[in-house]
Amino acid sequence: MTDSSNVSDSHSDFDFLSVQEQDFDVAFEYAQLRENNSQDGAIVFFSGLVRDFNQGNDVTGLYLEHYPAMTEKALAKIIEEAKSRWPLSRVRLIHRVGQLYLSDQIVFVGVSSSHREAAFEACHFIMDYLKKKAPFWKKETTKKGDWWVESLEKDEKALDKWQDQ
Amino acid sequence: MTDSSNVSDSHSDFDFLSVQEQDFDVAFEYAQLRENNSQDGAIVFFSGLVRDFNQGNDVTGLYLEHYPAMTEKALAKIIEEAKSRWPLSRVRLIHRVGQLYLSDQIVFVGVSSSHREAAFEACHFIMDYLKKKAPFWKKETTKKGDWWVESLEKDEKALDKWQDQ
Amino acid sequence: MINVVFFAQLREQLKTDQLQLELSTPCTVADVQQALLDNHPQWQEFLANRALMCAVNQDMVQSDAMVNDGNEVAFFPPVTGG
Amino acid sequence: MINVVFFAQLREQLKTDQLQLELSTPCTVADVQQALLDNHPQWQEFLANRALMCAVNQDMVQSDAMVNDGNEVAFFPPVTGG
Repeated sequence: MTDSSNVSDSHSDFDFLSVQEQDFDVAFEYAQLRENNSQDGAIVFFSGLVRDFNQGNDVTGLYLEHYPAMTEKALAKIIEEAKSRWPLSRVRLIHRVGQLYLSDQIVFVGVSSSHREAAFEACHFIMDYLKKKAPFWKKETTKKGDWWVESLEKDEKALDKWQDQ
Repeated sequence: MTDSSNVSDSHSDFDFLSVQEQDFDVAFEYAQLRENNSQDGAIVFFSGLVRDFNQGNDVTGLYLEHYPAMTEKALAKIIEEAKSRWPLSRVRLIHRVGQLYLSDQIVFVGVSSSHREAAFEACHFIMDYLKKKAPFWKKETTKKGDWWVESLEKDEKALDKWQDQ
Repeated sequence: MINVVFFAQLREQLKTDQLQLELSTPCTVADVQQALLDNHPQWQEFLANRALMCAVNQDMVQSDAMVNDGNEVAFFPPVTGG
Repeated sequence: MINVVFFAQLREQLKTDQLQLELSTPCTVADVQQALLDNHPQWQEFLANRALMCAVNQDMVQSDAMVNDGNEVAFFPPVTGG
């Protein structure tokens, strides 16, 4: 299942958003942020990976459920909010769903801007909001059984730093 | 001229620091942060590029001078400080020197951590400190002539946010 | 007719991913929740959880949000993507 | 003997990248700066710039930092890398 698109008509043609089962290629994403782009001095990206230990469990894999009708809409809204707060030229966001294994890539957020500060803050903001506002749920496969990941209070608190801006 | 090394014995063998004329490959750097690393869930990187417009000038190229005896020492100190503040597993930092052209890559900072927040903050911190503490100077080639880039007060202020941590 | 959908562990707990509900509209998300509990009293311990999140027509809302005929109302646990 | 080095536009302004200075040590960076001005009064407008940064043996310091015989003292404009 792939569901990808340019984010919306009001945004740069260079924005890209995809919710997909297949893996992504960071080198390709980076090239897309850079190509024919001599105005931007700063690219920041975040990549999230399946790690082996989480919330006290030895993790062997991860199943990512989502709410298909809502996921893209929620992510587009987060990108739109980021672009209203910072001068971003390009935003690329990919989130995988379905069965993932140890060290697999889960999520990519890459942004380009003429300003370093804007690139760092916007990329961080998008990840913080995605963690609390986008309808994804992780079920971990561990050596003791399968568990739904608990949401963390620190992820809730991570949003506080963006409130007064 | 290449001058690269593992940062210091007290650090992870996975840390890497290089001051070099030649270009770098972000895909390779990303692979180094990820390889045999199932403990880290978060990778953040920053890439700085030569942009076409800076401080009111149409830029066509950039010459990067540095203080060879000091550069690596200053960068290693910044990485060490970042590792003392955040739980980072791996840090890779490359800064180019010499003649660069429009859209060329200038600097790469990539970090991996088990925590998203740590990865974002540490990468941002390293870039903010590098901007104010590492002995590099940019001379821009513009259509009106060659100019040394002025240091910016906002780069000075960018350090403030790390003072009370 | 209101379309109600459930996700993740809530879907597993209720053993239901989707159902239709006849309710006089407009009503609120809280009314939908109460109607579900009236029809399925055994869902009390799962559906009365204050940490649950809800969405109407794929926008996250609070429980006092309005629901109209034909809307899709979703209930799910706090999200854990990223 | 103290080794003094200059970088970037300061190097261009002074038309000098490096020189040796005989000074009784220990002294301070400010003493080194004063000795340079005594020897090269025409450097005043460039070297008396309060924005200049300095390093002793490749560590950035303030102008009251100590300098010992054999040290390398560097003067340069605010850095602009990254």
